[in-house]
This record gives sequence, structure tokens and C-alpha cells, in this order.
Amino acid sequence: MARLNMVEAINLALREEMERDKRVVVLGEDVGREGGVFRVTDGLQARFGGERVVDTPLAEAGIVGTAMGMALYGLRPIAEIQFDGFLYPCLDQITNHIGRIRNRSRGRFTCPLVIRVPYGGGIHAPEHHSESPEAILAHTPGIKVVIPSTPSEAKGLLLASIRDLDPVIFLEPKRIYRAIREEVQEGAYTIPLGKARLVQEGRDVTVIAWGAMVREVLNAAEELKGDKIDMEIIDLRTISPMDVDAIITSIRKTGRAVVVHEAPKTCGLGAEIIALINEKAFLSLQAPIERVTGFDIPMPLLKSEHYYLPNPKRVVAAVKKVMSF
Amino acid sequence: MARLNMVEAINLALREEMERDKRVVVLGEDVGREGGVFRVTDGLQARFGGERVVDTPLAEAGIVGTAMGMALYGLRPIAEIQFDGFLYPCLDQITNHIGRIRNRSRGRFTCPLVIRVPYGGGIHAPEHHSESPEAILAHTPGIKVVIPSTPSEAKGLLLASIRDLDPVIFLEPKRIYRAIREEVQEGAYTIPLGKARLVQEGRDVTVIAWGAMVREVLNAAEELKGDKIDMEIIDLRTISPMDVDAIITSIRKTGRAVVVHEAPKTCGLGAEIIALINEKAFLSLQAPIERVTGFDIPMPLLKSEHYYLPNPKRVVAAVKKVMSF
Amino acid sequence: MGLFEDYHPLKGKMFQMLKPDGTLYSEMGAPLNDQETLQLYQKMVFIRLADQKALMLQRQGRMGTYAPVWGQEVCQVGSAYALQRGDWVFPAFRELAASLMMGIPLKTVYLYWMGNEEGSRAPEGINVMPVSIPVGTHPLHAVGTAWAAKIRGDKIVTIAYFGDGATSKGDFHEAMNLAGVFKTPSIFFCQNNQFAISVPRKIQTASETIAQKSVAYGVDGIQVDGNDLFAVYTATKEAVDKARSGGGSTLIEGVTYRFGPHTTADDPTKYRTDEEMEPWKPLDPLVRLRLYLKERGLWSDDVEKRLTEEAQKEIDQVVKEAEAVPVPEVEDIFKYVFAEMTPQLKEQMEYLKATL
Amino acid sequence: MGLFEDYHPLKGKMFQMLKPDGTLYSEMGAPLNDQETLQLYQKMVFIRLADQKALMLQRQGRMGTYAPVWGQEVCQVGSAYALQRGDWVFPAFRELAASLMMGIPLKTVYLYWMGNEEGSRAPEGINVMPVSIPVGTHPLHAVGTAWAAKIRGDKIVTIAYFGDGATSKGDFHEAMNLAGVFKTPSIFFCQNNQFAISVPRKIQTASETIAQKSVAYGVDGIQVDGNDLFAVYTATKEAVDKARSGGGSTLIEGVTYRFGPHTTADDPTKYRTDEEMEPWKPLDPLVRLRLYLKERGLWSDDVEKRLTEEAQKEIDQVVKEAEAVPVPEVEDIFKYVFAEMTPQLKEQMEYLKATL
Ligand SMILES: Cc1ncc(C[n+]2csc(CCOP(=O)(O)OP(=O)(O)O)c2C)c(N)n1
Ligand SMILES: Cc1ncc(C[n+]2csc(CCOP(=O)(O)OP(=O)(O)O)c2C)c(N)n1
Ligand SMILES: [Mg+2]
Ligand SMILES: [Mg+2]
Repeated sequence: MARLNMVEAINLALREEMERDKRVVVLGEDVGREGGVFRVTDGLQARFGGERVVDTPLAEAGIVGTAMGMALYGLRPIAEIQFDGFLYPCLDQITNHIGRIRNRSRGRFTCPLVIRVPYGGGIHAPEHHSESPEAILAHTPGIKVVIPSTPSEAKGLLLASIRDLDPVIFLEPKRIYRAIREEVQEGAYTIPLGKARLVQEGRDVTVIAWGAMVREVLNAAEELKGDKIDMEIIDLRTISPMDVDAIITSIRKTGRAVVVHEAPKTCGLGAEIIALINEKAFLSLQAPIERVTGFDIPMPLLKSEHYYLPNPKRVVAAVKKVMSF
Repeated sequence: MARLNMVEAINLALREEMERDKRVVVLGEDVGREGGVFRVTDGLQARFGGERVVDTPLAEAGIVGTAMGMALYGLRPIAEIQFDGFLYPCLDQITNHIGRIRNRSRGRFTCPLVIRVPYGGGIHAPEHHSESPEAILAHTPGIKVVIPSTPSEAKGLLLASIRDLDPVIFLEPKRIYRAIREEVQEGAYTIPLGKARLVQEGRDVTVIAWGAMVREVLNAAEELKGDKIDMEIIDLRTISPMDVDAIITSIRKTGRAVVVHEAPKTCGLGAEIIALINEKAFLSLQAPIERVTGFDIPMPLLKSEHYYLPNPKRVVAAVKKVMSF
Repeated sequence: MGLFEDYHPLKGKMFQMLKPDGTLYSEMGAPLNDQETLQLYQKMVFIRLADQKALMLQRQGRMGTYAPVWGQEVCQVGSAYALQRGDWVFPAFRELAASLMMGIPLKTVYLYWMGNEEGSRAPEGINVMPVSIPVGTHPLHAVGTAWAAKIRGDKIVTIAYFGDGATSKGDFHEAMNLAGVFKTPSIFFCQNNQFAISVPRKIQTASETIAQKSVAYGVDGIQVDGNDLFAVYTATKEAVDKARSGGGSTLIEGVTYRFGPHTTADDPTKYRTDEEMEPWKPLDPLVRLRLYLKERGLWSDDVEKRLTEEAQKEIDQVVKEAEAVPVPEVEDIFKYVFAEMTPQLKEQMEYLKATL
Repeated sequence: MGLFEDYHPLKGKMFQMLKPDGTLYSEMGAPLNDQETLQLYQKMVFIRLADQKALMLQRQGRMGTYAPVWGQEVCQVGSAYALQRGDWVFPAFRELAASLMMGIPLKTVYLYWMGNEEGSRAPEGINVMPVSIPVGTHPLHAVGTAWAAKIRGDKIVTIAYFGDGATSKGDFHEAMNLAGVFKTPSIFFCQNNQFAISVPRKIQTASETIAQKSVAYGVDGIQVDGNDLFAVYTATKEAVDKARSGGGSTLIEGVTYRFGPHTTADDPTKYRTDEEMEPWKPLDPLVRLRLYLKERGLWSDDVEKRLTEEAQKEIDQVVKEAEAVPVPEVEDIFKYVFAEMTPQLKEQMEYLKATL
């Protein structure tokens, strides 16, 4: 078992699954010779050839639209959108076609495919390279949305996504692409979609996060150690469909919650989580749920990025606020 | 003062404003000779000429992208997207450009423009013609989102939108385009953006809605008359930015709430409203807030549309549930 | 053969074989024999009646909005006839004729426009995709499917149908460009019916022809008389054969005219006059074929009467069957969203059942 | 003049005036006089040094990701020189040269790449839009602005700069098509630098040239030697004059080569070899101009030394000033989102201040 970072773990998952399943093809801008701008697809074209690892023209709607056509025919395409900010041109294909074809054809046509997108801020990238569009996707029927938070999680979730019978958007938190290194199992293992991960058990407050924010929350937990606050941490992993049971079970126990996300606050996924808790665990709630989120502003350029991003300090403040209510 | 339906009221607003302000131009598919597929722009081309009322090629991103260019130069373009389902190709231009240009240029470049979109279900329209993408827009920084619920509201809100210094998406609930007729003032009057309307005062429960759903709520209130439930009804009018004060003030009084919208439930605007109430009026809440919404499915074809759409019956059930908690 | 060189779009020639008076342009003869031609004519009689029936059903409130094919039958019949069974068709929303040609039951088509998702379920083995309402978005799928077949080594071709309006959309461009780069076995069939709702062709693009847009993608293009069965068939067959043998994509512009309204929701008098339509009337694709068949002794008033009666009877029967299909169940709107229903959807379904 | 007919893209000729050895192709002479030419050369020396400086600043961690113009100076300097003050420029992200030419201070450009939004604030009266990162999306704005000017009756033109990769995007297509239909005074300047990051031009599109894509839109198109100042200037001037006098749009393909990495985040050895670059090296646009100027007695090692020293001094001063600009305030990320700050943003700003 090797110690890998998330880039390597995803690369390994792709390689192993392409060996196993001849239907899997990879397409996107610079995924071939270049191996992807983050090197996630490094070496795949050399191994599997230019027909299965395809450098495409610069056309995001085209990439996902043709991927859908491939999936209709029985391939298992994995499309890469180079950065989060360039997912917007795909939303028409995703919403109006990819997420609907099974339903509208009553199951006659389906398009199991994966759209991989490096996602989120925190790496001082240029404008439009640090976006968090996950709530839009979670609001879109017919697609699943997966966001890993560690290398080995990334591998298992990606394999499950590729094998899923429905389209999956796989958002890769670029901030932790290389920041975490851990043991990653070789060979196929899958982590079921739709199930959250209990990162840390606790009894006082539930902190819910996903992707790169899980690490921020863990850092906050570290800071809070002296305060004797017993934090339960949930990593959602799949944000659509969400693991409502895991959330509710935890709130029933703790009675308090903080949700953390990078996306703008208004209509972010945090709102949905609060609404679900309101609906299903109202009487357990002992304090208003706090949101630690990005702001309702365009993601700032790098000099101001630190203003925008949730950090352990803000998480700590929210936890303390919730605890002292 | 004439009794007009919403189509006529919007038409009147456009006509009067184009008379008044030479900078206003209208562009979109079939808005000219045809007068729009809903006749909202009827007669405008004959009156103001083909240069100010422009039939464009079939290209939604193109329409809003060029509208942005026009606005940069100082015109006040009003772009029509023919149906809600065809707004998706514009999301890239809206999110990555239109909503950002003021901020990214530190105010040096701005693009005040209006994008009008017939919106929502209930008229037995074909596929992709009955969508409710408002939550996506409310999650997008830098744009305002306005949804009128009656003809005279539509006129005042549209005039305010055209004169606003920022880009406004104006969603027109096509289900009530011709269903409501009321007195509409001639001449210019504006209804301020960002302010909700108190449709009906009440003390027991706050029902929050917008657009076509306001009428459903009023019908529910009618049905509930015998039950002696004193309903307060709020029409949000502007969903971004939202009138949080109006919501919180009402909840502080009633302690109970129901939110009604047509869009899919998960990550819909209802969630945000619940989250806001949780944050700002937690201790006033006497029952979980209920959501009466569309489902997390693609909008069904016309034979099944009635399954999908919120109706007075569901609103009544939700109000009773909230009251009996 | 050099059809695509001979008729390179920048040469300014439209490919034609059958004159409006029913005689052939060339001595080379017809590409289809008498039996096939008569059979296709019969199909077209059926299609035209089925189309008119849909218009009527809509007017009577028995069908939702409908987009008639009236006037464009030859574009679809001629091109679909050049395909094989396993080939894939990606229609827009006006493709009654192409769909029926590929084996989609009329009942399925009617169900769709009546507002039942069952109308988007093609029979197994018939690769006709559901109607695509978002204009210009589906050629990408046709390219993707063709590409997949190419990767798999299968010798199938795909065809996307769309209108002149669709060529202005970004997705059309991305599809053509990808087809050019990857030499996918995909055919782009543009039915230039002169209008996108009210917007006339010359406001749609300043390009002189739609066919010449192929030049931007290094793809073959050809403009054909879309009301000429033989020309449409021949050009499509050529494109299909080329695609099947690895020669890549073709953009075919069929020049035709929409005789009916855009859809039943449309009032064409708002944007076109009778005089504008006048020159197109004698170019009715059925008339031309009728003249041809008559000349060859295959058509008479009696034949027409028989074909019409047979078709009408069948159509009436189909309407009956389609109208007998019950309204979808509550489950139906939930159970096909994912392969397996999510807990959220189950809960929402139970809630709906309880509040119906 | 018939430049756009003479060099119609389907004739397969690239427009050139200045040979790589610095001599002129034709006896007609240069379109710019000696003084102008020397002045533009001086600009280019400055630009190249400012560009190299940015690369270095990035390597030292003093600047964010940067996209160098190295090798493409003439495309931008030659075309921008054909514009007038009130004209509008819509850059992509590699337009250091065009921006400086139009009067954007180098400090502003540096601030942008250093990650400060002040770097997107053009001085009043200088109509250069901020960098547009989403590839291919900004030509639409150029078309819209040109269209607005046309409606207003103002005689300005707009120019959008973009790369070969951008031509594959749907928005590029919609922009070209709209420009064709509405005859907007807008110029599409494609710097075909042979790569979109790692993707070579021939995988980007099967179209033989980028210029010929104009045929799809009924718009003029021309391929020019993008490393030839006189050709770039002349073609752009022609397009500008035409646009200003109501003749509509032009697509100009400047054939050039990116000498540097795609951006500072890129490792070009992954996808191109030194041998591939070799033939392009003698085509360096500055070398050619130097040879021309030398021939005319306007260039010497001394001149070069002086220009370099002057430029370096100025650049160092600008770096100092840019680095002295303080990090934006908390308010700055909130106060420009809307004309007036919303209650939500005020609340969020207060929260942020309290938790910093
Ligand atoms: C993306 C999109 N925009 C707008 C519409 C509304 N609409 C439906 S058909 C149509 C015109 C289509 O014209 P064309 O492509 O020529 O096809 P035709 O209707 O003539 O067959 C329009 C604007 C749509 N369905 N999709
Ligand atoms: C819509 C979009 N997709 C992807 C990217 C990432 N990206 C930045 S530049 C680039 C290549 C652009 O190539 P080209 O248009 O030829 O311009 P060049 O970089 O060569 O100047 C890519 C893929 C982007 N910025 N925008
Ligand atoms: Mg048409
Ligand atoms: Mg390039």
C-alpha cells in the first residue's frame, strides 16, 4: 500500500479502472499528452492510447455533450472540465440533457458518465479558477454529485462513480490535491455513493463539511481541543443525494450544528442542510445552526482570497457561538 | 387606468420606458415582427423600429453576451430569453461576466441590463418550457432577481429593473401572464427592488411565496377561511437580494411559516429562507417550517404536470401541519 | 464519387435530380426503382395525414403543442431511407417523418405530443432518440455516439436533424468542429425551412448558404433541393457510405419550406404573407413525386384515394390506442430519475400520494 | 482596396509584407514611416522586457500565474496601432502588448497578475476591458459594444483578441454569426500561436486555416503573417477603416508562435520539443524588425542597448510602485459587487471584520 496524494490516488483509480473496463475512455482539454493541468491523467495516454485518452478542442459544452453521446452508446466516458469556472458552459447539457435522458425516455436511454472537475479555491489560482458551484448541481435533478476529502476516499468514490448507472459530477478539491498524503489501497474498492463519513465522533456539536473544508474543520477541532468541546464531524462525500439519515442521527445526539462550505452563502448547500434539520429534527435543536461559508461575492483575486475562504478561526468562532447559545 | 393582464402591463412598461429613454433597446428571438411568442413585445418594433427592437439569431449566450457589450457602452438592453429552459446556455455569461464586471473592474465598467424570461409551469407547455431556475440565480453574486406576481406589480418592478444600475434577471411567471387582470397605472412608477410585499396580514402563520405561487397561496387562504387560521402572506418580489427584514418581522409575530415554490425542493430558495429564519428568529419559531415545492425530478410532460406543481391543497395541508405542531 | 467536390458549397450550386414537373434533370436515371419510390410515396401520404391529424387533435384539445413536418417530408424520408437499421437518429422536434421511417410507432410519437413520457421510449433496437427541444444541442450527442461507435469499431452512422435556426447555436459549432477533428461517422442534416419561428433565414446568418458553414470545420458540405426525394436520398446515401467507411462527417443542407405554422402555438400570418409562400406551393415535395409517379404510370386518382383511405384508417386506429393509454401514475414521475430511487425521491413520492 | 478579396482565405495565401530577413516583399514600400516603425520597435523592446520581468516575478513568488506574450508582440502592437483612442479593446489574457499600446499603465497590468482587482480598473477614457479568462467568451462583448456604437451612430470600432483554441468555443461562433448578421464594426483578431496549452492547432480544428472560418458567417477573413508588423498593421487598418465606414466585421488570423510557456504554471516540454520550435526562432517578430531597421540605418547595438536600459529602468520603477500598493481592504471585496451594497453584503462584511 502506497502513500499517495489525491492527484496520485485519482490517477491510480483511473488507470486501474481503464485496465479493467475497456468501455472507460477519458476526454478533455490537455488530458492526453500533457496529462492534465494538474497531472491527474498523467501517463494514461501513453498507456491506453490516443483513442481512449483524448485531447479535445477547447469546448466545454462539446466535451460533455459528446460524452453523453458516448455513454448512450455504451461507453463509460470520463470527461474532465479543466477548472470549476468552466463548468458553466456545460450546465445546459447537464441540466437539459444528461440529468434527464433516463427519466424522459422511461429508462430506454441512459448515460452513465463521470464529469471530473478540479474545484474550489485556496491555491492562489487566476480568476475563474477557484469556484464552488456545487449547490447548483445539487439542485439539478438526475445527476449525482460527489466530493472527496482525502486521497483514499477519492479513489473509492471515483471508482463507485465510474461504475454508477447514472451521471456523476465528481468535484476534486484542488486545494487538497497535494496537501494530504495517506495510504491508498491498490486494486478496486468502492465507497458507496450517498453515504456520509463520520470523521470524528462527538457529543456536543455536529460540524458538517465536505471536500477541502473537512481539513479546515479538523484544524478547528485541533484548536478547540483545550476547550473541551466534543465535536462530531461529518464529511458528506456525496452531496446529491445527501445522506440525510447521517445528519439527522447526529443532530438528534448533539442538538447543535455548524455547516461549513466555500461556496457563497445564499442558497448554498448549507441552507438545504439547515432546512432538512429544521424539518426532521426540529425538537432536538438547541441552538440556531451556524453557517461558515464564502460570501455572496465573486471569488476575489489571490491577494484577497484569504478574506473569502472559511478557515479554522471562523469555524471555531461558529462552534463557540453555537455552544454558548 | 386600464385593466390589464401581465402581458399587457409589461408591454406597457416597455413602451413607456422606450419612449422616455432612448438608451433602451429590446433584443431576442422573435421579439420584433412576431412581438414575442407571448406577445409581450407586441407592437414595439412597429413603433420604435428594427434597430431598437431586434430579432436576433437563435443564440441565447449570444443574446445576453452582446447585451452585456451594449450595456458596457451605455445602452440599456432588455434581452428576452424565450423560455426558462433556454436560460441555461446563458449561465456562463451571467455568472462569469455579467454578474462580475462591476466588481472585477472596481466599478470602472458596469452593465445595467435586464434579462426577461417567461418562467415556470402550469400552462401545459412542451418539455423544457416550464422550468424554475431561480435558486441558481439567487446563488449567483452580482445579479438581482425579480419575480412579479400581478400585472401592476410587474410594471412597477420592471421599470425599477430597467433603471437599476445593476443587471437584473426578470422572471415572468407565464402561468399568470393572462390569468390575472387588474388596474394598472399609466405612466412611470417604480416598485423598489429588494422589498417584499405584504399581501395579507395575519397572526398565526407566515406563508412566503413569489410569482405564480402567490395566487396559489391566496386560493389556499380562501379554502382555509372556515378554519379560522389567520394567515400572513408575503410576496418576496425580489428574491435576490431578499427582504430578510420583512420575513423575520413576520416570523417574530407568527412563529410559524410555510414556504411555497415551484422549483425542485433540494437547494431551492425555500431552504435559504428556512436557514435565514433559523439564524435570525430561532427563538420565535414554534414549529418546523414547511416547504411546499416541486420535486427533485425533471418537470414532467403535460399529462403529469399536475402531480408536480404545488397547489392550494398542498399549501392548506402544510399550513394545517404547521398550525397543529 | 465526387458528389461533394462537384457540389462544393462555395461553387454556388444546389444538388437537384427531380424537377418540379416530375421529370429528371439528368439521363442517369433515378437512384430508386419504381417499387421503392412508390413505397416511399405511400409513406409520405401516411405521414402527411398523420401530421394533419396531430394538428387537428391539438386544435380539439386532445394533444399539446405540436410541430408539424408539413412540407419537409422529403428531407426526412429521403435521408432516413439512406440509413440502416442499427444507425442512430437524433431528431429535433419536427421529425415525425424520420421517426416513422426508422420504425418508431406513430402511437409513440402521438403519446409524446399528448404529454406522456412513454412517447420518448423508443422500442428496443430502434435507435431513435427522444425529441430534443433545446435547439441545436443534440448534434453533440450524435457526434458522441458516432465517436463511440468508431472507438468500438462498429460500422454504424449517426444522423442529427435540425433547422436553419439551430446553426446559430454554439453547440452546433462545437459539434461540427469535434466531428471534423475526430472524423466521426456523423451526418448533420439541416432542414433549412426558411424560418426559425418568425425569424427568416437571412436574418439567421449572413452566410450565403448553410452548407458553406462546413468550410469552417474541414468537413464536407452540400446544399440539396430538400423537396427532391432523389437528390436528398442520393446525397445522404453518399454521406452515409462515406461515414461508414471512415471518411468522416458531412453537413447536408436541405432547402425546403415549412408550409404549416411553426407549432400549433404559432400564428404565421404575423410574419409571412401568402404571396411569400406562393412560389413554394408548386414545390410541394409530394406533388413533385406524384407527377413523377404518374408519368411512370404508377399514380392515379384511384391510387391516391386508396392510399389515403388506408392511411386514414390506420391513423384513426392509432389515435384511439394512444388516447386509451392511461395518464401516468404518480410513481412514473419518480421512478425513472435514477436507476435506483433515492431516499429523497421515495419520501417525496409518499408525500405526493398523501396529498393528491 | 481589395485586400480581403485578394487574400480571400480560400485562396490559400497568407498576407505578408516583410520578409524574415527584414526586406520588403513588394516595391510598394512600408505602410509606416521610419519614425513610427522605430517607435513601435521601441515599444516592443519595452514589452518584451516587461513580459520577461513578469515571468521572473512569478518565479520569485512576487506575482501569481502569468501568461506571457513572448513571440506574439507584433500581432498585438501592429493591430492596436491601427486603432484610435476611443476604440474598445476586449483582450483575452495574453494581451500585455495590446493593453500597453492602448494606454493601460504597466502597473495596472502587473497589479492584475499580482492578484489585485485594481489591475482590472482601466483609467477613465481608455476602453480596454479587463482580462477575460474564460476562453472565447468575450468576443460577444466586443460585438455588443460595437453594435451599441452603431445604434448610437458613433464611429468607433471594437477589437477582440483571442487564440486559436478560442475558435472552438460556442460563444466564438455566436459572436461571429451575430457580427455577420448585424454588420457590427467589430474586429476578431485571432492570434494563432499554434497551441491551446498543450493542444496543437491541428487538433483544435480540421479547418485548414482559422481565417476560413469567416466563410461560415458571411464575414471577411484574412490570414496574415502574425510576426510581420507591416502585414498585421495593414490588414487591421483595412479592417478598422471598413468597420468604421459601415462595412462590418473582419476575422483576422495572425499566424504566430508562442515562444514561452502557456503560463507560468505550464511545462511546455511535456508537449513540444526544441526541434519543433527551431523553425520558428528566426521568425521572432523583433528580430525581423531589427533587421529592417538596421538596413535603414535606424538600428545598432548601441540603439538596442539604450532602449533596453531605458525600458529596464522604467519597468523596475513600475514593479516598485506595484509592489507598494497595499493589499485590498476588507471593504474592497464587498463594495463593488453592486452599485449599492445590499444588507446581506453589509452583514457579511461586518461578520468578516469581526472574525479576521
Ligand atoms: C435553445 C432554444 N432556444 C429557443 C427555443 C424556442 N424555439 C423552438 S423552435 C425555435 C426555432 C427553431 O428554428 P429552426 O432551428 O430553423 O427549426 P424549425 O423550427 O424551423 O424546424 C425556437 C426559437 C428552443 N426550443 N431552444
Ligand atoms: C472556457 C475555458 N476553458 C478552459 C480554460 C483553461 N485554459 C486557459 S487558456 C487555454 C488555452 C487557450 O488557447 P488559445 O485560445 O489558443 O489561447 P493561447 O493560450 O494560445 O493564447 C485553456 C484551455 C479557460 N481559461 N477557459
Ligand atoms: Mg427553420
Ligand atoms: Mg493558442
